[in-house]
Amino acid sequence: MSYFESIIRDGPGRIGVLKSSSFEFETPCLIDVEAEILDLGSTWVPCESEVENPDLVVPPSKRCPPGLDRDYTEYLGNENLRILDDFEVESEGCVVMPVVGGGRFGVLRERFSQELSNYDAVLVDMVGELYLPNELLQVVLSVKKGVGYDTAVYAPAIATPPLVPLLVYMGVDLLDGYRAVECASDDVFFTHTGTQRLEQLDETPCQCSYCMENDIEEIKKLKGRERKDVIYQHNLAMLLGELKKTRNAVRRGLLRELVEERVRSKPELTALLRKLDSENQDYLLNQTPSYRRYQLYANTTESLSRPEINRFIERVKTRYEPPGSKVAVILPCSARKPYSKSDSHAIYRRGTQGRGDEVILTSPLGLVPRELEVVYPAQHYDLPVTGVWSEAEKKQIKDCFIDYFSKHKYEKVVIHVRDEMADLCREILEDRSCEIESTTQNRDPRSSKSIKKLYESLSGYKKRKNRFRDMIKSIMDYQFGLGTGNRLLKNAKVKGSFPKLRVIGNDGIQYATLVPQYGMIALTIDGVKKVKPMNYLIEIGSFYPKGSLLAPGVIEASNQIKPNDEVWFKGDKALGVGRAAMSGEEMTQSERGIAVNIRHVEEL
Amino acid sequence: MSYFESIIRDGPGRIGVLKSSSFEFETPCLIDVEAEILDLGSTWVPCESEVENPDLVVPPSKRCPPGLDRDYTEYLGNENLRILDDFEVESEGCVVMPVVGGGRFGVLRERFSQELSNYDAVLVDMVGELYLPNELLQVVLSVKKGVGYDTAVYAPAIATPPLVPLLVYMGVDLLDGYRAVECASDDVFFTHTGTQRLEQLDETPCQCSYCMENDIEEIKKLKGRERKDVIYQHNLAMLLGELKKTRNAVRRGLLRELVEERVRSKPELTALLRKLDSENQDYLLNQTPSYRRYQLYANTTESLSRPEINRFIERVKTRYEPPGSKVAVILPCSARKPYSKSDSHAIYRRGTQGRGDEVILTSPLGLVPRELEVVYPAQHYDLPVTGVWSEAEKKQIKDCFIDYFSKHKYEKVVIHVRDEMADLCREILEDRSCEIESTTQNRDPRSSKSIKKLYESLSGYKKRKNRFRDMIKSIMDYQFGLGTGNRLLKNAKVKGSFPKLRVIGNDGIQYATLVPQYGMIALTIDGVKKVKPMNYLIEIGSFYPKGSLLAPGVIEASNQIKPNDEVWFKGDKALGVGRAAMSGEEMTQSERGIAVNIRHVEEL
Amino acid sequence: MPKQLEKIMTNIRKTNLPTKNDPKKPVAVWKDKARNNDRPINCLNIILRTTGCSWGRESGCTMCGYIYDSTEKTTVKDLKKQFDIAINKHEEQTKYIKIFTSGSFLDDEELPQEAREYILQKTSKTGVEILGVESRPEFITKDKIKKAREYIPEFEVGLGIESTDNQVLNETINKNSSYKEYKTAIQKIHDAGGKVKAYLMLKPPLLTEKEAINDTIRSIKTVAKENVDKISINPCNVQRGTLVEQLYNKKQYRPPWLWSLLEILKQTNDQPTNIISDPVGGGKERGAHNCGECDTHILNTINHYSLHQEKKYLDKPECDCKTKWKTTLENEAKSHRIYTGCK
Amino acid sequence: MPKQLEKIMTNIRKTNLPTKNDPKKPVAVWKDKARNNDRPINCLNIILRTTGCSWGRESGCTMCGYIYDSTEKTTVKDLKKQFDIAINKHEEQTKYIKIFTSGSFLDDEELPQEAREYILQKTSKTGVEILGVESRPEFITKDKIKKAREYIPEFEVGLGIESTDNQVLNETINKNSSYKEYKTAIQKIHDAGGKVKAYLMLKPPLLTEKEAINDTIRSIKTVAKENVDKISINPCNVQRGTLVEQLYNKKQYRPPWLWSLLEILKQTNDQPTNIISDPVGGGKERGAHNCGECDTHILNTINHYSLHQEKKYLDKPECDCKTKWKTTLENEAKSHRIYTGCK
Repeated sequence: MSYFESIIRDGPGRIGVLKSSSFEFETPCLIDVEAEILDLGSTWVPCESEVENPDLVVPPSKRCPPGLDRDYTEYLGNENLRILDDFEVESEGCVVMPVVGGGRFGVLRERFSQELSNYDAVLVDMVGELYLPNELLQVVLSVKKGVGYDTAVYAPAIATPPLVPLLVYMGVDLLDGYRAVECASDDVFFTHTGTQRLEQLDETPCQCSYCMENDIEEIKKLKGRERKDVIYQHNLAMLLGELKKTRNAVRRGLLRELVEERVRSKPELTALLRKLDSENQDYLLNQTPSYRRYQLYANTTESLSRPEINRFIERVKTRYEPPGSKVAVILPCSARKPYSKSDSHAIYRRGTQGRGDEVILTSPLGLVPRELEVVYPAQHYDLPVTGVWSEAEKKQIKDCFIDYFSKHKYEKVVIHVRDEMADLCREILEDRSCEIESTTQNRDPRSSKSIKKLYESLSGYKKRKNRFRDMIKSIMDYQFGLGTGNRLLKNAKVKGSFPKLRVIGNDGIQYATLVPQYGMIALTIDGVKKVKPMNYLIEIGSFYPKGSLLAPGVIEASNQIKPNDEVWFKGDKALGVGRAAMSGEEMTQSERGIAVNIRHVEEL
Repeated sequence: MSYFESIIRDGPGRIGVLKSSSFEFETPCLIDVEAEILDLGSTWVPCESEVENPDLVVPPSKRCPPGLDRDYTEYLGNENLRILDDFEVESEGCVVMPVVGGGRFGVLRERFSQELSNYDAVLVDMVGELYLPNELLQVVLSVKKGVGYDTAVYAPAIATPPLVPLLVYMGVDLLDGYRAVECASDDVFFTHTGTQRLEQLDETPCQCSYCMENDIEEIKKLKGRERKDVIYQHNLAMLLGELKKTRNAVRRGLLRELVEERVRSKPELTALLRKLDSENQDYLLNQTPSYRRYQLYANTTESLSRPEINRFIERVKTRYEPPGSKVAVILPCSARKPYSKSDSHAIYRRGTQGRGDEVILTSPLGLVPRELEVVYPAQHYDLPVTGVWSEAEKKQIKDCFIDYFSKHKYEKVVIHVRDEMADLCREILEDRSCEIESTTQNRDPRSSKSIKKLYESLSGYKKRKNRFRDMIKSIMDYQFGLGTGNRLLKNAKVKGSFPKLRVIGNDGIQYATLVPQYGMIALTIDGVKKVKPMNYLIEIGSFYPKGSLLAPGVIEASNQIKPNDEVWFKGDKALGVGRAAMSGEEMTQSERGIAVNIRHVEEL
Repeated sequence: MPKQLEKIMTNIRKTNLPTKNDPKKPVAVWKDKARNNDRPINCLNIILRTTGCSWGRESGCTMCGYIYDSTEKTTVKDLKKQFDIAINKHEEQTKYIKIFTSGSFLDDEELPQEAREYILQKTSKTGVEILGVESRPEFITKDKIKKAREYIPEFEVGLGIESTDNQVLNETINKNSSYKEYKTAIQKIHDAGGKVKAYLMLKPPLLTEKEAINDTIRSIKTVAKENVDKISINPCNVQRGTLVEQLYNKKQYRPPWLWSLLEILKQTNDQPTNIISDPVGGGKERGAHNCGECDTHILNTINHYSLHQEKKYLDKPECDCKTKWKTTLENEAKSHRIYTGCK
Repeated sequence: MPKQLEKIMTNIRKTNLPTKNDPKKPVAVWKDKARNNDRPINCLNIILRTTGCSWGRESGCTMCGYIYDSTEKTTVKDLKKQFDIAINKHEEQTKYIKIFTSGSFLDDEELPQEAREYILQKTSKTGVEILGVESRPEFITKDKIKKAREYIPEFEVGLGIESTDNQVLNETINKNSSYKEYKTAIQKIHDAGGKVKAYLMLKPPLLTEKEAINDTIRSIKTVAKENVDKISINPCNVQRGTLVEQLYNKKQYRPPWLWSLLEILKQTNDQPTNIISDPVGGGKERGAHNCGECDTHILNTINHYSLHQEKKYLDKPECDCKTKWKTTLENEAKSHRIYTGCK
């Protein structure tokens, strides 16, 4: 029995294991380094192979360069499937890795991949000829969609150092050192940022053991194959290093940060990431966790279009309703998170005295309602602070701002931010029928004059009664959808001290806790029974799960579910709550792995 | 005799050599790896040292943490100078590297550095306590300004992998492995993007020989000093690797690209680069070459504020005048450079037929007049193309556009770009008293309909007579200042085929050649005599230089001169032309190195 | 044969045909040396401008661009005129004439009987020993061969067999003839007393370098069994208006290495048949080539071998680029790419 | 002494003083054990609230925040009342009383003669063997010592010498007394039959860990030559309202490692004088500390040594963090940084 299973996910990137009776290795990896591969080549001309006991067998196929047209590409791809039908493996215990045809055509790639989804791994052929950003992206994503979650995807002969993190982020599991060899035979060294020719080098390019042992002038003097071998060892070390970095980033939930950094080395790679964000956001969103403990670094323009950021903005638009004051207060953000724990917000509080709906302007999130300040990533982002907003940041804030004040009506809006932003706010609000007042004096919203002005401008309005109750309601709505907050809080109280809040019913039963480091609410079994958030329900088989719910046990799961979402599950024999370890789509489709880490379960 | 000399420059970053009778090494480097250092510590308490034959001696000083106030900082810094007056070195042939006091105060650092400018190297103390972006920046730049060009600058105990390229870009020459040791003793591994604690690691983080030899679980089991030593060796390898990358980038003129990539790993570093660009542009500009052969990769938002980009935009504003048509044509850019060699511009040419002043809209340069299309970096930039303009890009284009059409008046402006940009142009031009016509049909400026429209809209206007003459004039003005183009072309003709153009006088004398790969004009001796571009004149001593002009021979050089600028020099005995190898400021101040690579020289 | 590949070629022809060539002048005429009956002799080469290969005009082989040398219409008069111009170049010592039509010499549509007989007659008068022509197999009849032999006793028909593997012929070349048809044709020619020169193509599109070598060696061995008189290896070159060119432009085709040709010659030297090769565009970017440094040397070696069939020289050439070639052989197939140089 | 450093401290005092402490209650009273005449005895510690150290009020030492325990004004009556409260805690077996004033016991401005005599008198009635007080050197006269000895024969004056190096005193501590002044004071006390307890400070600001160790060892050796009766090492701790605190907040000061203290004790065990230490805030972030794991163990070792002066235990403690400490000793000075942990 062989299988592929994902173990750790970070967006579409994952660490998995490919296992058969003869071998087992962790992905992403260089498959040619880890395993013996028998590639049976094309059907056209037999070529002898020296692999005797292969771990992996690639069945013969009809090679299809992406330069061919769609019809012939389709013909050749269909031939591959036909060949596969008649194919029998000679060796025992090896994994068969069929070739997905389809050239540059996403539609074909997806269809052929679907036919191969019951294999443990597939090979995306000619991917090395698709260096055009869009083609590569479409082909890889189509294959990913086609094969589903239980199949490792192999992109042969394409790995170069700066591309590795991005490929893994796109969902590729298997790479190899073939391009490393090819480049070596061309006297081309892999470098951190791309490649460099031997003759351009004045010293060995890195600190791998081969570069430390060898002198560049000596390498230049070596003959043919020897020279190639030295360069190849270096190239391979570079790739292995990048893979280590990448796996490490996946484990720490920082793959996106690594990708944003590494795409800098080439305009094509940057363009590739931008296209991935702009045209395939759904693919990313579906697999990007809703909540994380880690910091989110928003260092680049691309950070503004990160799935987490878009999701937050989207949910503020669709799943948030303000507490209902007649006045709104616009406040600046702070470096310390959550904002209310910062010195500056402690100062603003002296002015607001709990009056008004507070809205914090910030990049890259646009606008954070006070009630959502602990929610991921509002509490978790970090960005380069220079005191100047970029044009892209301003645009993002502006869009969010317009949306907020189109939906929510106020008698008065108090603008308590720095001049530049204040002007922007005024401009947007000008033609709305509400009173506008700017309260920042001498350009410093923290000055005592400003605070006094803020206090005065709000003095006519009621103080809000229960800030933490509003917060729990909003986080519930954000997390499970509008209405769930009120359902939870009906006949219940919020207790505890911020940010460690609990929801206790008037009957004394505990319904929920706020988990501060994620900024999410964990429901008890009583809590889910009370709220019944249907978008986060998982239907399971007739058994009683313990510790964790495995994917094969899932009958149906909502597509709304993303990794780390708080979920509940129900079957004939059990009802429970826990945290999703994979997306709803993955748990429905997949036959492997932990679907939910269970917190509480009860027999029915 | 000992000295420091810069050999290769890339902006303020440089490869140099520090040499004494006992040693010689290339910078930037880890000084503790290259040399034996005897650091005499503070004056307060004697501490024994085991260095017997030091290469470098650091005289005793009074340590001053940047947390101290200015007065006491000044006192301690003055004390350092006083101590130095009485200091005598015992060892022969070693380099004395005094400590620059001044804590966090740029003004003090600069003053103390000035006093030390006759030393071969200086140590910027407590720089490791200045991790605040602004302080670090101000301190390093103040010291650089203070010591001038012939002194290597040592920033101790600060080097971490992602910081290395940025420090070198700021002008630091010497680093060390002390922070690598310190982190190692704290069980902290250097990683590509920063640091990571041993207990967080599931595998060794890279491919250095130490990581390849050791298993992470084994490292975890090692005791105290042994564990530290393994981690230190790894940390050191990471730093050495970064230095290799950095030196390599300097050699290839790609340091800025490397910096832009590497600052991604931490928001503080990105902020540091942005501050460097926004508040210290002059420092960068002064040392950034005017012309390069290499591609310029504009991958990030920071690329928009690169010195080269700013310089181009500035010169288009101040050193460019259009050929003088009554109609201007706005065209889109092309991936192929120079634009006129692209397929799309060949198509537009069918429409324009040589009519009108052509202006190409582009990012990151804003706006490129046709005549300047071969000038660096108009011909050299490459950027991620996604078909969508970012807000920052739009802003930059808009600013340039407004400036151009405020300065230069037209009867009519023909807008032949895609819809989004066309709207932007219309908006800007609306309130000017010129006719505006958009000629793009069906969103495709290359379609035959669009070309027909373009042709019709221009048909009333005169064809331009001599495109190449206009080009030479504009490039001259761009290169040497307004008016120089006309001076060159007086009684002269432009010959040759684009882009290999020459200027030949009516008397048959050759005055200038266009150097296509740089997009600059090389003047002959007759050429400089005719044009006399005074801002690019170097006054030299009474001798006849051959091959290259060395810095000590320079008496005075214009501050306008940047590396790679075309210059001329004159003394009692010789007059010649060549290409600057350093900035005018450096050649005036420096006592070492090649100032100008001479092309022609004649005796006077 | 997959209709989809046929369609690709049909579309390419639609875009590139017709061409406006002058029907009154031959395409080219030149002299060189060639091997015949185990010795090198002087040779006159003539390319006549006809309407071209009937299959090539309709769809055609994936690497063949000779159809663009053809003209839309010719008359018998035109063809006679062309031949007159060409045959004027004949000199006493030239004992071998080769007539190419960018199609089939034996196709009556392309070269009407009247014109063919005019040519045969005029050729016979030059006193040459041997006449070489080319034809697709479907036009070959024993009668036509016999007729020709009436004029010139040694009549050699070149057959563009390319490969003996039908999958290769069908799925990579779009040949529209199976090897079986060629075998029949060989039989007919031999039966009628003609000679057969078999052309094999080295490296059709889609094959790897290694597969291409194996395919050609396999084909040589198969063809040699039919007692053909000569085998000529044509390394594929990139011709205008072909599928090969389209792939080449997208960096998905690289003409074969000269090392590969050398390797094939070495491995097939034991075959009973003379094996020759005269690589079109050899050493050029669009023809069979190595690294640029060693190309001339290797082409000379191949040329010498073609004339003298001496194996001993084949091992001589060495160059650093051999490493690159060997790497290609080892890695290309499992890389699932087409190696065209490090991108 | 550099005026600039004096000014820093003056400014810090301006910001932090005055403090509103109740002049009617002592700052603290507690019991413990201490070494005297080569044996451990029970000890009562009293901190009186006076107007505090005269130098500390005006400017003061860079590490000293005791001034904030003082009060702006006291009367003799207040001081007597405070002492009454404190002395009530005295028990039969307590043979050692230490009176601290956060300043100088012998300063008449701070503790008027009347109050001092009241204290001495009351103390004498408890039957204690020894009374310990503290004073800056300028307030010490033979007469005052003799007067005190009339009440309690064993009268011990603690002197906050800190370091015997004037540059360290002037440029890092802002002590406002030279070592020479302390030497004179020691002589006076001895002449008048009093005893001297010398306090040395381990790790003033600006020094590295290694320098701090060397400074304290050097000072111990120098002070021991004066035949002082005890030497107490005070590892610097981070007190509120001090320059040390300002630097600490900016991560430019780290209190000394307990390893350093251990090292000093080991290296000075051969000295003729008893050397003791009771680290204030030991094991805490703001006091002398190691890694957190080994702190308690090492503090116990030091405490035991202070009471028994047995060297054999000093070598016992081992912990992984010793590597970190050793690295600090080796690298801190040449790093031109203050090691406060990997930033």
